[in-house]
Amino acid sequence: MNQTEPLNIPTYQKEDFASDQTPRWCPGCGDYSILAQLQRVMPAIAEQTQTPRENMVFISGIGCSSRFPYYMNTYGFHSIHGRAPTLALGLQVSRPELMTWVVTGDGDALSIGGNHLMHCLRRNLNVKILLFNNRIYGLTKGQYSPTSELGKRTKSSPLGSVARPLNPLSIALASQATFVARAVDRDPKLLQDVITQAALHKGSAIVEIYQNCNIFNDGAFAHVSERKSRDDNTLKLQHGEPLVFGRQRDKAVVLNEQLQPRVVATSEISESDLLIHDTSRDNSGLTYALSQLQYPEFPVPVGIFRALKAPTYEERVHQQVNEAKRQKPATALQQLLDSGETWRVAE
Amino acid sequence: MNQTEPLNIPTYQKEDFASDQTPRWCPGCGDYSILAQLQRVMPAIAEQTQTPRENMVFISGIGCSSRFPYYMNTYGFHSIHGRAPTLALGLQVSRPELMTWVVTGDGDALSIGGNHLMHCLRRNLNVKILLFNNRIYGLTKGQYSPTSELGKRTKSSPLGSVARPLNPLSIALASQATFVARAVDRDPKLLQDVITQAALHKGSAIVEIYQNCNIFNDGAFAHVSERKSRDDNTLKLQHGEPLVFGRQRDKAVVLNEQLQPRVVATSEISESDLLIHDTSRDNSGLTYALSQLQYPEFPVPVGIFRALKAPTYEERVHQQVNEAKRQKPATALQQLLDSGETWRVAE
Amino acid sequence: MLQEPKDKHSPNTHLSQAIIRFAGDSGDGIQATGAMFSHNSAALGHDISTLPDYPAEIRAPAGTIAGVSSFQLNFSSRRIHTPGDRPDVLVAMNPAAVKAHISSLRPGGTLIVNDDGFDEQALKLAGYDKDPREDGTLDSYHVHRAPVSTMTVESVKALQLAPQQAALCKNMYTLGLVCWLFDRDTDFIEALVEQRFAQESEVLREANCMALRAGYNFAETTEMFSSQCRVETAEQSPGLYRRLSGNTATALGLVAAAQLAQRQLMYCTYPITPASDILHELAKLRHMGVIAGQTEDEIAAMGAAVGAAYGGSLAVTGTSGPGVALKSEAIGLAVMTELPVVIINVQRGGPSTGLPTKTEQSDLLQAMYGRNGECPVVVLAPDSPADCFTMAMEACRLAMKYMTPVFLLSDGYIANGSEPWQVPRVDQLPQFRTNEPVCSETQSQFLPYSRNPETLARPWVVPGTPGTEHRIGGLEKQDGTGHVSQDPLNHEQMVQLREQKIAGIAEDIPELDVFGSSAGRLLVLGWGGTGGAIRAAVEEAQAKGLDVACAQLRYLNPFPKNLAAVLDAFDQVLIPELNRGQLRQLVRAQYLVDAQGLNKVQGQPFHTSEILEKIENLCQQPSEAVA
Amino acid sequence: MLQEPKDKHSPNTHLSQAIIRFAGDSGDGIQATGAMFSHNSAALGHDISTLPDYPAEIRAPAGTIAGVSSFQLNFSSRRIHTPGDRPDVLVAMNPAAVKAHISSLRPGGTLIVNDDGFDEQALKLAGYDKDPREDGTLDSYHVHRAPVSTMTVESVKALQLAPQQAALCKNMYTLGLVCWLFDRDTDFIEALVEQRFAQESEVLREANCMALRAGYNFAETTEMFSSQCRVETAEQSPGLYRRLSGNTATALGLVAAAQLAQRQLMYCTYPITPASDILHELAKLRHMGVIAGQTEDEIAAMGAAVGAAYGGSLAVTGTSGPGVALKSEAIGLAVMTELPVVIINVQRGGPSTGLPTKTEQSDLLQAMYGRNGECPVVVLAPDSPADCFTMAMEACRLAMKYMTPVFLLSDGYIANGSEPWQVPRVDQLPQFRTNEPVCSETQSQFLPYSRNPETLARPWVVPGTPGTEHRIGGLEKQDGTGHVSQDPLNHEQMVQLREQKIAGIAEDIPELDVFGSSAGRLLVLGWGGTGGAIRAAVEEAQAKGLDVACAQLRYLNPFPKNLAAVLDAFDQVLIPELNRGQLRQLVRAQYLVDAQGLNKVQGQPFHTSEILEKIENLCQQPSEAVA
Ligand SMILES: Cc1ncc(C[n+]2csc(CCOP(=O)(O)OP(=O)(O)O)c2C)c(N)n1
Ligand SMILES: Cc1ncc(C[n+]2csc(CCOP(=O)(O)OP(=O)(O)O)c2C)c(N)n1
Ligand code: SF4
Ligand code: SF4
Ligand SMILES: [Mg+2]
Ligand SMILES: [Mg+2]
Repeated sequence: MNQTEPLNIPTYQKEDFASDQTPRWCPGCGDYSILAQLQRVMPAIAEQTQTPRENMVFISGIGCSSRFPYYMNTYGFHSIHGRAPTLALGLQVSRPELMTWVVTGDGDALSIGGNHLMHCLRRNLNVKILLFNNRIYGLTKGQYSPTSELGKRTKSSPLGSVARPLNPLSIALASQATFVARAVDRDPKLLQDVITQAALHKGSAIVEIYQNCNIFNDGAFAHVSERKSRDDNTLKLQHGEPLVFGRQRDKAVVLNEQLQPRVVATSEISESDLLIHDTSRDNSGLTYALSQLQYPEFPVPVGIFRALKAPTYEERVHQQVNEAKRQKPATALQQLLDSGETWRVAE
Repeated sequence: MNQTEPLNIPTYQKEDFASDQTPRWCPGCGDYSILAQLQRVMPAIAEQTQTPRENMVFISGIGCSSRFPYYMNTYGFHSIHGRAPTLALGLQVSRPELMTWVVTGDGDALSIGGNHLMHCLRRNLNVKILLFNNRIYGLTKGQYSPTSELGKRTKSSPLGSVARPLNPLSIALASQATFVARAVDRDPKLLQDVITQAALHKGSAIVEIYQNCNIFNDGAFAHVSERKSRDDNTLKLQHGEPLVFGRQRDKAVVLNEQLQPRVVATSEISESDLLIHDTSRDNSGLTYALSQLQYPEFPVPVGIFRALKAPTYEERVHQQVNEAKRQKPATALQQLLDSGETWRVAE
Repeated sequence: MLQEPKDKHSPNTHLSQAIIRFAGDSGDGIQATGAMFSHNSAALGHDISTLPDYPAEIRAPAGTIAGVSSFQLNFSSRRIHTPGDRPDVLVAMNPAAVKAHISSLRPGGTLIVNDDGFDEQALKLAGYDKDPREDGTLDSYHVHRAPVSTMTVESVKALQLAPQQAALCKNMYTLGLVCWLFDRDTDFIEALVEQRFAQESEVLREANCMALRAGYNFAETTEMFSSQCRVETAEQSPGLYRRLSGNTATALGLVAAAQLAQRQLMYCTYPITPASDILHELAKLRHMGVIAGQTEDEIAAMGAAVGAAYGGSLAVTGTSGPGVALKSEAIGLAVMTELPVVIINVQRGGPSTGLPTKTEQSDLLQAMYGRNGECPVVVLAPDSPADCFTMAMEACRLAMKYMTPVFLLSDGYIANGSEPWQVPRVDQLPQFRTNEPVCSETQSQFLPYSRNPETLARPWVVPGTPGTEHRIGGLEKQDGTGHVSQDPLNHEQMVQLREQKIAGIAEDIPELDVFGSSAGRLLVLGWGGTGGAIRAAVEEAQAKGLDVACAQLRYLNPFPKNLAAVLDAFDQVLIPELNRGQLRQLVRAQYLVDAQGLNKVQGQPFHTSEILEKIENLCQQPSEAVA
Repeated sequence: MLQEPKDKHSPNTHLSQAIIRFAGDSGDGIQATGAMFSHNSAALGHDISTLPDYPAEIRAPAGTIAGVSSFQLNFSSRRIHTPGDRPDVLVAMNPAAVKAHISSLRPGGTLIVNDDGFDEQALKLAGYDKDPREDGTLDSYHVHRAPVSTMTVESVKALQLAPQQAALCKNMYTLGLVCWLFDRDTDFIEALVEQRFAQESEVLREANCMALRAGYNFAETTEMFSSQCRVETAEQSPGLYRRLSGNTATALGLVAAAQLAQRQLMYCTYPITPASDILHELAKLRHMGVIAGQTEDEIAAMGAAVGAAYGGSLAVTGTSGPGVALKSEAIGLAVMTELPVVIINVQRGGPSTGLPTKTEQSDLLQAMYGRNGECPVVVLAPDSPADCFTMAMEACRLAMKYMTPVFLLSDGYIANGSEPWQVPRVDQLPQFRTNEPVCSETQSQFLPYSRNPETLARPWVVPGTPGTEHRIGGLEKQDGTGHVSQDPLNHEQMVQLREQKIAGIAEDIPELDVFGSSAGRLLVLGWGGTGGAIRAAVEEAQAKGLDVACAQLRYLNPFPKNLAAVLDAFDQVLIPELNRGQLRQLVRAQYLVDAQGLNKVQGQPFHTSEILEKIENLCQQPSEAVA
């Protein structure tokens, strides 16, 4: 089933990736923007990865975000709550030539589906995970999610939520994800760039996308999406560039002697003291430290945290199959049945 | 149900914590040693925490390790595979005066139960988790576990396992565990010390215990348990002490500005350059970096990684209850029933 | 225009009953409009029954059929049992609402349309090529057109609201029209508006009231309708009444049970439609010591419930079918450890994700058998919104008395529907007995699996009790000691004990009531939320002189002990269910009765007429001779 | 000493059948001993049936009853169906083994004990106050004592092994004794030892063979037994035979099905007793392109299977009851998306964790109903170890032809038990048809929910196919297009289509065979793993002249289409099951037949005698008049 011949990929337009279904999100929902950016970059992704549209599959769980596959004119599977990574596992291992995407929400991925996410990442299954984080349960109408802030008042926590929020990217790094990034629904350029890089990555790629739910959690990401404040509140990560931010690029994030992060004015330190961002670090210590930076004490890092080459799960599986075939030439079925504790009854 | 009066705790002996059931582990299994050490420190824990034996509960999942509660003469619940933290949640929230322990295995806690573990830790439920890591499935007779090394050959992976192992303590830190430690079955002193500190900790405490399964994975931890090599292969973490190790205490682990660790001879660096271990750091970046150290490149850190004060989940819940009661004097049941969309039909 | 159209257009027709349906876009405030009009009706002394219906999307695309939300109210001077089959009056805010609902409007019924909603775009979205107001489509109805949006904006002009905000009041304007139509003043609803906006801006409050009065006045002034009609008020026993939805009733029942049993209520759940509102209700009651919390998933919710029960709390978990699937392993654990947990399933359309906002009764066999091994549990099902209160209490009572998981099978229809409820006095609620150990049990050798000879329940001894430290778990237990046991005969005995414990509960529950004569030609046997429709159909059939009776099962496992006798007394048994025959399966297997099914799986409740038709059908067949 | 004890102690008694049970500590190598003796018996031309039984602990405390492991073999010159009820010969390596098993030894049977195992400590651990060899306990048996441990060590002295290692050979010494007893030489077993230790040290191989021969010689020399006996060989059709356990058979069946269907086999699972061996077997076959993998839990395993099926693989998942509970939500998804997945449940004792290493048939109703909504699936059950091969293939065939999940209900008894299997020739295996779309379906508007008019299956179009991009999921689908649909009538239609698709499979499966006359007084109806015991009992009853027949259901949903007629032809129906009456439930509900149950829930298979007794019982009751 493996496609070995070079494919003749048609030249796609954005429209080729829009299905005939009308999106059913609330007017103003951040999901629209994400859909639009994704459709916009798909032609380039198809071309660069030489993946025809029919080899693209979007698998989702349940949630507003998980309706996503219906709007993509590719193969799509709207599965059950939290389990999209498990379907992706079965699909991708049996069909490594496909480009499998998982679309999920903060509840879907981190509450009911947290374990599958963790195991998907540690396996380095070749799958691109788009986690729409709106810090709320949209579809079930406004309960707190695992990324809701401590003290968040929602329908199910009228006096405030009592659990500390999970940090999706810290969990992803601890799970050894090989590609880790963050984007924002309202920043189309960043979104396009990050999604494209995720698509080009071979292995588990997770992109946390801050997504505004204007019905149940409006403005949750205003600090990073409002034009006037966003440059001061975000730290754009770029490989090989220093960790500098601010509208005037006048602030930097550095680590002190105890390796604790702090913000300093660039004017106060010498250029050589700046931390240079490196997405290819094997050891995840520093990248993890970056993922821990929290607004308002720190700017919110966005962009690509990590992009590391490593064999994928399905590669390892199929290498084993091939190696086994080489070492032990394929047993014919008859031979297999005839083995074991046998004896012959003569005529 | 809350016990407010000072209790009059009896003085217990080790034997008071042994139930009438004979342990059914294989002869030579590391679980015996863990049981023995735990029973040994229980009298002191009871005294120091003023917890009578009847307030102690051991909850486990399924696995060899999960048979543990049967051998403790306390309350015990041998639940189902991977779910012990969920039972602990219900129990501890409804009965905060209890001291709840979770005993679990690497498969139980990290494979089927990974999500519950993560959420338990992020909630900071006041529960002490003992994770017996033997890097194998014992009870089901020898399949690879989520902590088995890449390439591990087992019954279910005759050609070697193809997934990278999870690092339990990195996951725990990313989940914001407030107490994180590692101990070894064959090091009774360390085990006693770590277990005692975990018991005294208020909040989620997780202790990874390297445990030898002499039937299916014998010698998995020989490097840290063999007398002759263990000092060279382990890094004993002590709050306020430098990260120095080796039989001659002649080696140190240091991190560069990029948070990349390396091993140096103590003779090569000045004392002030030594990293001092601090279990109380709020920011988990450095601690995470320590948790990533892997043998043989690095020594295996053992002891207490982190011990942080933070409100527990059940404290937050009950504070909310109390606060709500203060703000809105308890509604009598009748009053509650009588509220809402009501009208009266006259006689 | 209404059900007893003696003189259709004369002023002040008096009716015994009317059915009205509001329909419009999800954003049109349809649910709120319906709720206020219902409350008003109830307060006026009508019996009421309501049926909200809305799309699965949070906010489906405006103007489309998929986006239509509706609310139906049946109000009457008699005791009614359902929201009614076909409305007498339909209020439609846009073409999509007309398209989606016109076919259910009773021929000759009244249609009120918002003319402003009918621009070309809207017609296209609704899939109309031609304007239905003009092409004869609506000829068989009394159509009343009003430029609702324009007039609403006009009516609140004085307040200088943004046009969009002003337009939001159009549902109140419509409500004003409807108030006039049914000859009731707007005072009560104005008071509701006051309450509702008490926390919010005064301007909004004012705007809503102004729109309401404007609508009323418009109807009055323009003689838009040729007549008013008045529904008679019902005779109700005196006392305090409350309009109660099934989910709220369930929440209140749990709180009541906890207080009566003097146990802490722990509600452990994970949000899911249509069960989440139970969580929302309970979450408001922290000040009463109720702990209602959200876990990471349904498995955790069930695990936490088991842990809470183990700790001595009244442990409850609530979900819908897919969540039950996830809970099933831990429910088995609760059976084995014999701990009291109430599991609420607010059933919705299945299988899989199915139709999340629609009703169905297709999880009965899942409740009975959806676990590995012989794993019996108690199964109850309330038969109306208010009955959820009673049966939630009953579920708690049985769970704690018998130390067993209990399923409470609600459904989307009764969970979201509402009816008037005479609020009970707390001191008249039943007393609770829980299975605390008698003193002797805690002495000498404590046996966690010793049994109360009457109930077969084991003692509920909780951590924290000195001297009774013991271990339990999911492996088979030795009778008495509770130790792990692989002994073959012990296993068989324990399997039988668990079975007998549940079966024995038949002695502790009410016998099944038959409505109608206790023997005869046809028994209509229902369960749970179909109670109203069945009762209404049987009443009508009886009125027509048919020999039919009905009985509604609220106890599904065990069955009431007189069920065999009840079934025996009738020539034929009909079992209407919103599934493919699940109760029928159980009844046939247990009683070898050739029960027939009336099965509807459309995500919608039964219409009275559907059941009536089937009854007529069966009663017309030549009856077999009976001894 | 054996079943036909004409002349008990004369040399060379000829028997048609013998039952032997080996019992000892989990560490005594009992399972290996039994396996080798079984293979030897089969190779000698006997029909065989085996029953391994071991504790849930990896290595339960040595010397205790809980730690006793046993292996029973029935070998015969006739076609046999079970491992036999009561052994003729019991080999007991220690007092605990005597204690645990003596009561099942046939009175007058032969007991071989290892005298060295009887020290005071061992007696105490087994709970003996007095030595049973001396207090008359064993008077009704022929007891043969041998200092097995000492003599084993003695026999391998030449090899200078460590004493502990030497002692490990004691099972081979015992096997030598037994070989002599049954008059067979040790060559075959020596060859097995060679194979087994081929990879390991030569010394070990040598030691085992020496101990084996020493035991044989000891029996020969000492006249330990007063006579030998020889079991006649069976007549078997010529060909290659293989001793096959149920789990291995299942694994082979899956591999065969994948090859015949030309699909990649993806086995997605999470380890659980007693299903894990299927994984272990399949994991060995990477070189055949089989992908067998362990996921993080059963939910993931089921999800991965759905994903693999979606991708076009033959997707299979295997587990036991608690795992099925976890899979149930995703099974519902497979039903809604109509994807082919085979779900294997190797049933064990329940509920909850229950008795993990013991057998039971108590997950039938879970397979039928353990999901939310109306969620029908195919349910099959092999009736013997070797039949697992056939039914595993059949499960795959039906799944792929009808695009549906299929349950295969194996159980611990047949999964671990073994029997001889005449190895089929691959070219004679049935051909497979899978539901690939016909060409026209991929053209113009592709309809993922269009249906094959004969099978009602939808096309299996997989990602990677150009031009048929489409979306599926767990929400209700519109007929044909597969779009999300909330339309009430569509929902009803889809529920019915899914039901009809499964029901229609009745046309595609064999009719039920009746063993015995096709009408009469009593039909014994069984399903799955009880096949052997039922058949054996009915053969015995028929031999006694009783009017009884039997039929074993291997298709549980849908039932074979002649089942109604079969039931109808008998006055009485008896359904023996290792549960509390689950098939009975289904049969009663569907056919309104007053079937009686014979129910055993002891974690153990039926004894032939238990079924026979019940048959005799029922046949003695006055028979009712039949038309
Ligand atoms: C087993 C199960 N439990 C619960 C639900 C109900 N449910 C659907 S989506 C959802 C959470 C949605 O939140 P999130 O994943 O953040 O997605 P969003 O809607 O915010 O995009 C829940 C609880 C379900 N469908 N299935
Ligand atoms: C739902 C479920 N799935 C699978 C099993 C089988 N099972 C029991 S223990 C276990 C894994 C044990 O490994 P671990 O947690 O590492 O414990 P250990 O035996 O090594 O101490 C498994 C797979 C089960 N009991 N329940
Ligand atoms: S509820 Fe929130 S997340 Fe869902 S569609 Fe509406 S705005 Fe978007
Ligand atoms: S199998 Fe391993 S972990 Fe389990 S009891 Fe034996 S030695 Fe211990
Ligand atoms: Mg969300
Ligand atoms: Mg383990």
